[in-house]
Amino acid sequence: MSTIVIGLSMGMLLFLLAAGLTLIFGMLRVINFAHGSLYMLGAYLSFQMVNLTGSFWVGLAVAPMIAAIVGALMERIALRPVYDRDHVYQLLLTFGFILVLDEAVRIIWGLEYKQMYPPELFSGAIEMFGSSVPSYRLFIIGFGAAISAALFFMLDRSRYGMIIRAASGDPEMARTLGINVSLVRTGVFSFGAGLAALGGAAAGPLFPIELGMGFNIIIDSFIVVIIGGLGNIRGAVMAALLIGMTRALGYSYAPSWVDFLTFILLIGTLILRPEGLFSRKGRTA
Amino acid sequence: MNSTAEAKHVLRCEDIEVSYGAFKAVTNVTYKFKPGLLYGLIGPNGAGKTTLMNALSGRARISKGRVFLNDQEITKQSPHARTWAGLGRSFQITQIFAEMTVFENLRLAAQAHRFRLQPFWRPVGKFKEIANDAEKVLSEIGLESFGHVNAGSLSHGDQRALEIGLALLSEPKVLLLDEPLAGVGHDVGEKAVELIRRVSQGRTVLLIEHNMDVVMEISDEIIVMLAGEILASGNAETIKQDPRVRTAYLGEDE
Amino acid sequence: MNSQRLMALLVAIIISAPLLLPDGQGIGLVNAILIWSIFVIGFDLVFGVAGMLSFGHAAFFGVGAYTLSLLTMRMGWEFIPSLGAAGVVGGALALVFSYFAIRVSGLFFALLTLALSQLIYIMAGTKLRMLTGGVDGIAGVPRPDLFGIDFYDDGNYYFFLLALFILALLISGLIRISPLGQALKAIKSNEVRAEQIGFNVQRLRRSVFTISGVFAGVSGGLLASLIFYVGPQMLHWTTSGDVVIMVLLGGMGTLFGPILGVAIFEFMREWLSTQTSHWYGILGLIFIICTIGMPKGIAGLITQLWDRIMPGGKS
Amino acid sequence: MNIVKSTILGAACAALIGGAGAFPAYADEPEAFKIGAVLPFSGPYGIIGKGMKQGAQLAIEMRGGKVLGKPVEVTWEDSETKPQPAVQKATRLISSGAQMIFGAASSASTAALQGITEQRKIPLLVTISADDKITRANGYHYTFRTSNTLGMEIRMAMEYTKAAGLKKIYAVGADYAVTRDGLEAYSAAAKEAGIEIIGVDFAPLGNRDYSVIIDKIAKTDADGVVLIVTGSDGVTFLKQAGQAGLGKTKTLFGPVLQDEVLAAAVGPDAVGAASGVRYHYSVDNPANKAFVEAYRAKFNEWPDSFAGEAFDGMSWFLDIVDGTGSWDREKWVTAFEGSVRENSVEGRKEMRACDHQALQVGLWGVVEKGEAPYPDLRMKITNIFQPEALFPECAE
Repeated sequence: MSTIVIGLSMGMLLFLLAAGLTLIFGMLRVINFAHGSLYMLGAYLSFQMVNLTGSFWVGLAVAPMIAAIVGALMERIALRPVYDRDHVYQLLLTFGFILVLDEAVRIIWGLEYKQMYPPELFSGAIEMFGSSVPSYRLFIIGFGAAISAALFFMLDRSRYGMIIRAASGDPEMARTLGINVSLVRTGVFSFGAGLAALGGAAAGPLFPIELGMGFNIIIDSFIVVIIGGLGNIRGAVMAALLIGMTRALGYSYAPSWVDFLTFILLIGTLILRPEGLFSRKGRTA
Repeated sequence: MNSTAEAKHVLRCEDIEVSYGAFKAVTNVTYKFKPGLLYGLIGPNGAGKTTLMNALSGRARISKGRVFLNDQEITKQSPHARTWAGLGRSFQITQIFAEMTVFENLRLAAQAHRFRLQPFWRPVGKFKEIANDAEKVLSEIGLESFGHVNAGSLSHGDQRALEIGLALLSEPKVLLLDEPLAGVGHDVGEKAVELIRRVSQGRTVLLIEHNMDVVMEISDEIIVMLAGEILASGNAETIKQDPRVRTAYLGEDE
Repeated sequence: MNSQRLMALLVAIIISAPLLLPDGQGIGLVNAILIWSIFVIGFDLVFGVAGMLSFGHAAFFGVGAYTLSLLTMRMGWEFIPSLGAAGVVGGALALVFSYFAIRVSGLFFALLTLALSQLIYIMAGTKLRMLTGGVDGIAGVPRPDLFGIDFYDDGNYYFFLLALFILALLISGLIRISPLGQALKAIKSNEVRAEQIGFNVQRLRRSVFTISGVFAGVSGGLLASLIFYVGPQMLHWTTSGDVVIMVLLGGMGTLFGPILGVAIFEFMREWLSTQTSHWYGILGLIFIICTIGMPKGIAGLITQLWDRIMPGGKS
Repeated sequence: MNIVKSTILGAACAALIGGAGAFPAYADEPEAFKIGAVLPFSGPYGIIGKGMKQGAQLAIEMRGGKVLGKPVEVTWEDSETKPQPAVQKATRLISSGAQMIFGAASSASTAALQGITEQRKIPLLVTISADDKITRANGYHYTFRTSNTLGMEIRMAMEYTKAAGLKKIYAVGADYAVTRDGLEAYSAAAKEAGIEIIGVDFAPLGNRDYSVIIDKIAKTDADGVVLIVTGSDGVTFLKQAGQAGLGKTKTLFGPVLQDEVLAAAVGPDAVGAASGVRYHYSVDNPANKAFVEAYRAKFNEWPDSFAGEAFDGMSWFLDIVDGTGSWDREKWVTAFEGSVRENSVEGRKEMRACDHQALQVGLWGVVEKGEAPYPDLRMKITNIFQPEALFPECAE
């Protein structure tokens, strides 16, 4: 049972990582390789906020905002001029972002590892199903669920969601309807960057904050996004939970095969249902 | 050896159906195409004309039924295999190699037809036979003077002519033309009609066209589709008289 | 085509640098450039000519390196047959990949090849460690032993690599202008039309993917012998990323552009890194600026400059 | 379509130019003692490169910046923690006259460097990479390692297990060859000592989440957990173990689990974790005191183990070179073999001739809270194991 709780928390963490990536893809058709670097930036920023204010919550709130500004700048300065070109160029640009962001973090915070702790409220462990589950894990589950609910609400129910869907579905049409498509693009990229940083801030107390932390996480996020279906938030939640559970069960029975299992799941998905396991649309030519 | 069969029907559809999920874009289509005739395919938008053409050329998956080309079943074959079997087509939205010259476009079609495995040990220019094929078609479609022009910079009408030329190079027995006159100006249109007439000599042509005057004028037989099914077929006079066609058209259009 | 010639000249100057400079300076750098060039020459057939963005070529590169290392070190094979085998194995793996990956196109193709090559990376690092030496790799990969020449001397090895490089360049140049190359360009230009005029698109894609796998395998084997070492790092997705960057930087779809891309990338790595420890960030900035400002890479820039200097000298 | 022609043209051009060029012989009268340092300065391993550079710099400075009467010139190159750049840069350093190569950090890069240094007959000084294969009997003639091997660290872990009276051990390793071998050796020794291994898990290298494994371990009656993981993997484990309270019931230890850099990344949850220590500034001998003082004066921080090991190896090597009074590199190699350094910063070290591995004491410590001027979390050296228990006969 405790494995399931941990699996849930892994899944929710993965969702926080992947949500921004899938959102950006859905809107801009850009695979943002720099997502991992934004995640790392989020963790460092949040560390910095905690150091300045002593409050985990301030870090969790402020880090995504700063990262969102960085994201908006990235989109405005670099991505905008290349939208009408092949997707390859956007992808290459995000490669460049990785190098620049990593370097910026290195210059600002240096090479040393940084650390963060769970907030006072969630620092202990709770006895559950015969094992002690860190309460921060429970927080992650709740927080992830809340964020996903908020995202659903925003995308499905609110005016913003409609605008975003209109702008991504048919930019020309949206333009004639008076929607500022380029502003929407900046907004979505910036929001996605903020989500990445939110993931970083939330992950801070669980992992070492270091320069390489964005490097592996990007592959994890890709896996979730692909299995969930590119651009599909609902699918991303399901995929993140699926991967979280697979990993948790993998760790409890055959830890050395965990990565292997995840990749088999991924490749199977790409071969059998390239549009994603949790995509509702049928496959059309 | 199959000349007798060929004499009867060159293309045969047996109860074919194309569906996207629950939606049936084409259904219950059974039809036999005779060699050497020009068929006009008409019907209101969304009637399934292009889908039928896609099903015949292999771009849309046939969910039920069978298609035969010269008595050889092609239902499951991929588009290139159908081209090899003698089926050429043009598209509603012009599909050409825009950044290559007109001659290169045609030469590609020629080499696709000549070689099953594309040679890689000699420059393409050394293969004289494909250049000759391309030159021949170049003049057939009346673009002799545009051989070295980038295909993308041709006028719309010339692009449509080039598309027909590309299809011709595979020496098709059946040619599917999806609205070759759409968007073509009136004066150029006459040239295009002339081209269609010319290429239909000795082969079966299936033509989707919205201009009723043209269709009625050049078709040997007309097929009317509505809601994915064949509503009626026959020569121009029969179709004009058919009450079902009249209601369908008048109900749709006005 | 005059700018083509100018680029050929530039490439010639770069690869003959060790002969021009005193003390054979830069020979290590040029050797690496030659090897990576063989890789990108093949990769660009897939990426620049056929228009398939593959993020899986690190797998063929790395597998070629392991093949050469294992055959020479464990099986006692001669170098040349081992190098041939590296190409064959690289090509074979590419063929296997293509059966999975060519069913999907565009970004899915990129992601699927990425995933497949990461799987190979994980396998090499953990499960196949008996064969691959795991994360630490295998040190002591040999160089050829031919005609009594000491190829352990980088100056001599340079000529060996140069010969292979020119061979690769010729093969790739010929493929580009052969019917096969034209057919691939047609697929890139308009897949629907290419299929409809009778090209077997899947098979053509598979064959070019396989050919580029051979190039990658050979160059992987050569890199292992150049640095006397093979490790799973060569299989990592960032290696594939580097190659994409090199090709785009140089100019995709051109014969010499990608080679210039390699030269610049490797030169940056060598020179910029001695100037500042922040060189990675600077490299990133350069990439961003180049991508925005030079959509056709160095090759495009050269063509543009050439047309300006020599107006009317167009094709 | 002149591509083929252009190619031939280019090739001909290259050949022509090639024919005109020649290879002038390298003039062999060095103006300076050139050291080529290939260390990771970019990427996540940058911290190791930084410490090693500072340590080596100080070693050169403290001897007046001279060897064999000539100034020492070090060229610092970034290995990016990748073998290819490491080798490429070492090649260039050697061709521009480097007398020795210093580096690299990761065992993979070091192994790659060994190929080139053997080939060029240039001494390679290793002060951090721990893979046992780097120094093996009758292996690499030009490689010398003055720092620890993983093998000796695992033996230290075993010695510690016995000394701490732990009876039931759960083992967690990163999934790669060296750690698997290490854990095998540990298990064999445990069997002999009557210590029970009640569970073994290998997690992927660069593992992101240990919580399930931690939960599994918490439910066993193990009294100790041996962690054969390094760097950020160890940090991740200890952070997550701390949140689950694993350290309250079980002793967490490992051969290279913690140092002060890593402990700072874990935070208070690191307290109590025990680990092998490569070098420590608290080691009480005159050489170390002098070094620590000079280091703090120059860099205003405590030397980490990367700096200490680099300082020690570099000073030792340069002393040997100076002692030969010769520029003949073969003489240096011969002189280094079997040499004894009584006054190293870690005590007595002896360079074993058969495999070029320095025999030395093993330091073992535990993380505790520190007070100024020390870092918040510091290693307290608890055990010093003698070389006899740590190094097997030179026979592998």
